Amino acid sequence: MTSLSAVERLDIYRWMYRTRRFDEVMVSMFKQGRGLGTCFSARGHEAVSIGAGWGLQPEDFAAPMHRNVGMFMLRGLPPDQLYSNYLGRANGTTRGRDANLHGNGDLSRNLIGFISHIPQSLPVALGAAMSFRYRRQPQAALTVCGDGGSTAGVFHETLNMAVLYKAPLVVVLENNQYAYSTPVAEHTAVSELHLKARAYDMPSQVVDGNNVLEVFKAVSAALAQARAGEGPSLVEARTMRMLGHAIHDGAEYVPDELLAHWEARDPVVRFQRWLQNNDGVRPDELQELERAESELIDQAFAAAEASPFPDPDTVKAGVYAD
Amino acid sequence: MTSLSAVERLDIYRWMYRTRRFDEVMVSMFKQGRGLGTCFSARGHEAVSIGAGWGLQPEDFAAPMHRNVGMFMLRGLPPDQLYSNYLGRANGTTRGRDANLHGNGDLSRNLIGFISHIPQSLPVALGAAMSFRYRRQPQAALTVCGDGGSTAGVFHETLNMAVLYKAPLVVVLENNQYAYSTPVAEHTAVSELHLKARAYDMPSQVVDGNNVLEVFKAVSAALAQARAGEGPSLVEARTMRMLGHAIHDGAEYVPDELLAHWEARDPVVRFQRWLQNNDGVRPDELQELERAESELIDQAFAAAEASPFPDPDTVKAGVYAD
Amino acid sequence: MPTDSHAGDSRRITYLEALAEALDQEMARNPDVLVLGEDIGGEFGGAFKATKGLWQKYGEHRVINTPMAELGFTGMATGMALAGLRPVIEMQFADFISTAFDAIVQYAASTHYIWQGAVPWTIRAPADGGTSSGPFHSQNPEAWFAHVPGLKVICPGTPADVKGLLTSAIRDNNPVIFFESKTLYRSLRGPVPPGEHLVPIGKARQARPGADLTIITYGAMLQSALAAAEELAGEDIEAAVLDLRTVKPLDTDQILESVKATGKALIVHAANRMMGCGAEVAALIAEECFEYLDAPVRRLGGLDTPVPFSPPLEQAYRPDAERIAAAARDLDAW
Amino acid sequence: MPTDSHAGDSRRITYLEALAEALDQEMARNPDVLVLGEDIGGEFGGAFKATKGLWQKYGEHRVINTPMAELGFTGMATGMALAGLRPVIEMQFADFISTAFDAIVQYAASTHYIWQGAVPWTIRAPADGGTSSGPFHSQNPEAWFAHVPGLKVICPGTPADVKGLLTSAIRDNNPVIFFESKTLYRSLRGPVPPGEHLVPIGKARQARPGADLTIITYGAMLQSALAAAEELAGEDIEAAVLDLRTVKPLDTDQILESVKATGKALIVHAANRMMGCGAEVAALIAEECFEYLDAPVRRLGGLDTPVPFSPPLEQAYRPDAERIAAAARDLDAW
Ligand SMILES: Cc1ncc(C[n+]2csc(CCOP(=O)(O)OP(=O)(O)O)c2C)c(N)n1
Ligand SMILES: Cc1ncc(C[n+]2csc(CCOP(=O)(O)OP(=O)(O)O)c2C)c(N)n1
Ligand SMILES: [Mg+2]
Ligand SMILES: [Mg+2]
Repeated sequence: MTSLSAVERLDIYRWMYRTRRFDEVMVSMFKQGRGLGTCFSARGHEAVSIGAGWGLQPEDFAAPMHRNVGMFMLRGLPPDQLYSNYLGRANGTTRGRDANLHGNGDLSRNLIGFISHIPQSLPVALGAAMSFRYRRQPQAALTVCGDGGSTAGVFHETLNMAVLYKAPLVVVLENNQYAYSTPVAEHTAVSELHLKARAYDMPSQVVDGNNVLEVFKAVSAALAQARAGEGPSLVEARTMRMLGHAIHDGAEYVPDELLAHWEARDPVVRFQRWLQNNDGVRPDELQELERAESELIDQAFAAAEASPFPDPDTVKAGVYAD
Repeated sequence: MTSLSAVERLDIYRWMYRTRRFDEVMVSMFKQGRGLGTCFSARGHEAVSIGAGWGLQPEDFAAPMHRNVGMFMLRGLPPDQLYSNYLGRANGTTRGRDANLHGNGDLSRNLIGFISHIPQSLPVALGAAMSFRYRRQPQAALTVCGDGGSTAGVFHETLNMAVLYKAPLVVVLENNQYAYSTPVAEHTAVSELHLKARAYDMPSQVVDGNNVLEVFKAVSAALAQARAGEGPSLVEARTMRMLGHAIHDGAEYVPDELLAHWEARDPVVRFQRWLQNNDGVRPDELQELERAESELIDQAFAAAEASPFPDPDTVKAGVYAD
Repeated sequence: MPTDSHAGDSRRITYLEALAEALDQEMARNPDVLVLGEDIGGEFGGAFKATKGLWQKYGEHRVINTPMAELGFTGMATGMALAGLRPVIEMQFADFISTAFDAIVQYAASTHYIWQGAVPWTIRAPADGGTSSGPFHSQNPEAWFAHVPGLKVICPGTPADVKGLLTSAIRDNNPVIFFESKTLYRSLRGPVPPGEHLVPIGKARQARPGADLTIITYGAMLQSALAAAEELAGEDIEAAVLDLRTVKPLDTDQILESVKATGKALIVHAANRMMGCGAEVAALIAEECFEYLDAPVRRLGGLDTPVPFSPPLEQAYRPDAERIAAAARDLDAW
Repeated sequence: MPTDSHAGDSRRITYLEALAEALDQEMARNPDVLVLGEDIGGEFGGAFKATKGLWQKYGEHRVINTPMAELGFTGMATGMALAGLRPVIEMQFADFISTAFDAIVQYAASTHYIWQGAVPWTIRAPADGGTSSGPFHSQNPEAWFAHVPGLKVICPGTPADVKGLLTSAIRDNNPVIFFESKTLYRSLRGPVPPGEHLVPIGKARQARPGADLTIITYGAMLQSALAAAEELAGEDIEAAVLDLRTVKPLDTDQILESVKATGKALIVHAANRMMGCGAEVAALIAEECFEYLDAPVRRLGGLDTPVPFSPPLEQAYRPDAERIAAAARDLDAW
């Protein structure tokens, strides 16, 4: 489960590249004024989304957040429907009801929707994990929480309960150095974020969030433990938000050196090099893969832009389940 | 500040005894049906309330909770007005508006009212501490939080902010083994409660909550540090809730051995013995003190019972400040 | 306190027994039903003993004791519900439901509209005052939730309804807030069918017919309204009493039908009148019954103050049969 | 978007500039005034830049950046306020005010009634939709708070009022929830007095006279109502527009006076109509103006759904000038 073949590794790269392209096209379209509302760039978070998501089984539950477009796609949400969601179209994942990656839940894919009230998905993912415990199914739930999200009280409540109930939950703490304009040191008192887990006797570790294999290894092991009934754990993945908080934010408050430091560790570029050096993947293979992915993404965006808006007469539909 | 004279020690005992008698009379009156609503016994918590309260200066802020009648009295609330509050009388500390120790705030005594929503006084006490920081006054705020209260999210938010802002706050974690019917091990995942502070790099320590001198020493030192600008800290005081959660609760769920263990460490009896053994306080002195305190308490209860109920025409008064 | 007799069966049990029976029967019927909350684990059975015996019968697997973390455990229940379970959450007191607010009004309420994720949980919230319990153990916070799309809000006023509506709530595929009147827990007995008993959500019940005016109410005030109507009958004033039972969705049909017939409406609830659910009912009547009204629409509710503790103050705060009768006389004389 | 001209001064600034000016002037005037919230520290100046420049001017002492912990920092502000400071809390979006619910509706709201502790804070909450921001960045949650004794709730609709009412809110000795319309932040300009400017809390303003009906509104819907009234004037329908400005306390005198004069009332707000503040206004009118009403009391408000993101859906959700005019015509023809 936690070892990968070369074929899988190349596939991982494909998904990382797809994620990167999805983001690049999204950002440039929003900058051109072709978006709707706002959007949150995932640039720099590809290794976390794909590395963590790669450890999931279809029966596991996943609760990604607003920068985990890679994990949403990996979970099966088609890029065109995702773009349609950004553009408020009827065929978007939320049928025009919510924006960007918000509300992208899909029970047929064991995918839990994200809402703005951060980190409300944390206890919900715990509940999904508890359903496995309840039904004695050997599965796990994974949720992503930002560094900023970890300052909210419900983080504490969730971790405490997860350990108390020995729930099969894995919390990926995506530490991207900032919560909006606020750097970690200004929102969190503890020296290392993963130490927060110690207040609940929850096992925790830190990984390089820009190294997809390291993320995969740690998260898939944590998931395996959870499925085996050994309880919850937390993986802090250190990475960097490479663009602003949302599309309108120029992030002038981020020091250039910090960005340069992380730019040199770009997760996509890094893994591409790794594949060449270690798996002997050839440049032309990579070029072909990248070309195909770019095309797929461009087509997805074009399809979304060509999709119709929802019919206003449907506005009241679906407030209640039957 | 953290050393005590023999006279002060005897005075500490007087307050502990007063607290004990207040509680005994309250419990027996409620059992006789002469109470109103419910009440929460402080039996066993005398050393925490008086030991922690003794370290406070008048200018400090205090935010005690529902079992800290000793601290409320030490802070200046007269026993008859407290009893009147239990009985819903017009001269009660809340003028009939709230019950038992709820709502006993008094800004003239830098005392912050307690509300049911536990532990809402925690961030409020932090704010009081922040007002000293804002005005550059060398004072501190002290708040008490139960073991149960420490599982609520706002505990996490408050401790994190207190450390971030280096606020002059002291949190006394009154670990009395139970939150209502739920023992600590069933509500909290971490092995030792004070370790929760480590998630915020907040200094913390454990004291014997039934040893008043130990509580005083730790809390007064913590307060002194806070006043000196050295930041917040947490003191876990281990004690035992000797009666049920509230008056109706027989606490059948508490094992007899646990009660026996703590009964042998009764904080009032223990300190009485200590005074005889170490300060040479004579039995007759103690008897006289106890007689006088019992009389004071009996008179306070009688005065409360003789006090009139509020005039219903005043029901709307005071919803808003002018 | 007067009793209710709308169910056809002669076995009379308390409001609290009726709700415990619904919980037990639904847990027996459907293994996906579970209960969770503070102090409900072990032998204790919760602050009001509504879950007493369930732990012994169904095990800790299905009776989950929680820490004091309302926001977290309500969110957890949402996750369980999304995964197809049917958690019944016990708030220790309805007053503490505000601590779980985000998980309810933001996450659970919006999920089906946004991504078609059904959240079939029920929150049982022991509400209501009149018992000298003070501002934080006496609240009736239904208006907050009735304003929120995606929720259903129930306030039963009789033992039969508490059983029948709790059963329906547990089987409903949406988040349901179920406000019990703890004032009625042990004080009100009534006939309750022993077997499976379902009362539809969103349907009011005419608790008493009457041609002169309509008293529209719910929860514990139903009993006060019935007492008032009884008294009025002795004065030849025939007040119809309509028990809403559910405040979201409102049974607009029955409200309008009754008021159109009587031409006069008096709305009564124990919650703060200001911006309370009664305002919506009054606004509905003002909009839809204009040509039928023979008098102003009147409302009685709690004062715009916290619920005070001391008996004389709380009596001044809370509507009662006497004040209902006085308002009805006034309307009748219009 | 139409502009407002009720202030006597000719300098025209935006709604956002007006509120930033009030903050700055109050901080300059009173050293006890401070601001706190997410991302307001340093040079950043907050999500909407309402606090931009304050950190440089007043220092980090008085401009406190907070973690994402609304419950904790609102409670903290309560403690500061009890100690005599006057914190102005910025919720990043009004939608997140539910996260701080307990600290507001339980602790801060009840404190003065129970133990005479005054809590002079103000929460600034950027509310409102109509901008394709989706269900969690478009809410108008004033009804929750208007139901709570001890709070004051303000919803200004013009630049002059946002300045004058924010100034009054900061000086008020009670917890005040100040719902700004972020829809108007940069889109609405109007005359605003440059110096000290106070608008009393709890007083409505007749924004337009008219004899045929009264449109009662607040917040961004004021502009839509004025646009509708302008259109109606061309059809010889003279609609008075009453801007409530404050929803708690309500200016009942002006509401009743205007409706008694026109005999017809249309209430409009962007928040969910169901159990919204308009229901209380309608209920008040139904109770107090019975003999004056020439038509049913009508309400327009948001649908009973989350605020949808996609423009055609949000347009269907939200009242606008056209729908206001249509409802007014209907009332006029009654
Ligand atoms: C309860 C709540 N308060 C405020 C916000 C506004 N907000 C959206 S994202 C964000 C920062 C989140 O930081 P982090 O959790 O580190 O995630 P990141 O954006 O860095 O990926 C804030 C403050 C929110 N969504 N929810
Ligand atoms: C938010 C909230 N939920 C539930 C309660 C009900 N309640 C009152 S006291 C209590 C237990 C408190 O335990 P702890 O904090 O350990 O204090 P103790 O009573 O043991 O002194 C509970 C659950 C409450 N007051 N507030
Ligand atoms: Mg971050
Ligand atoms: Mg305890």
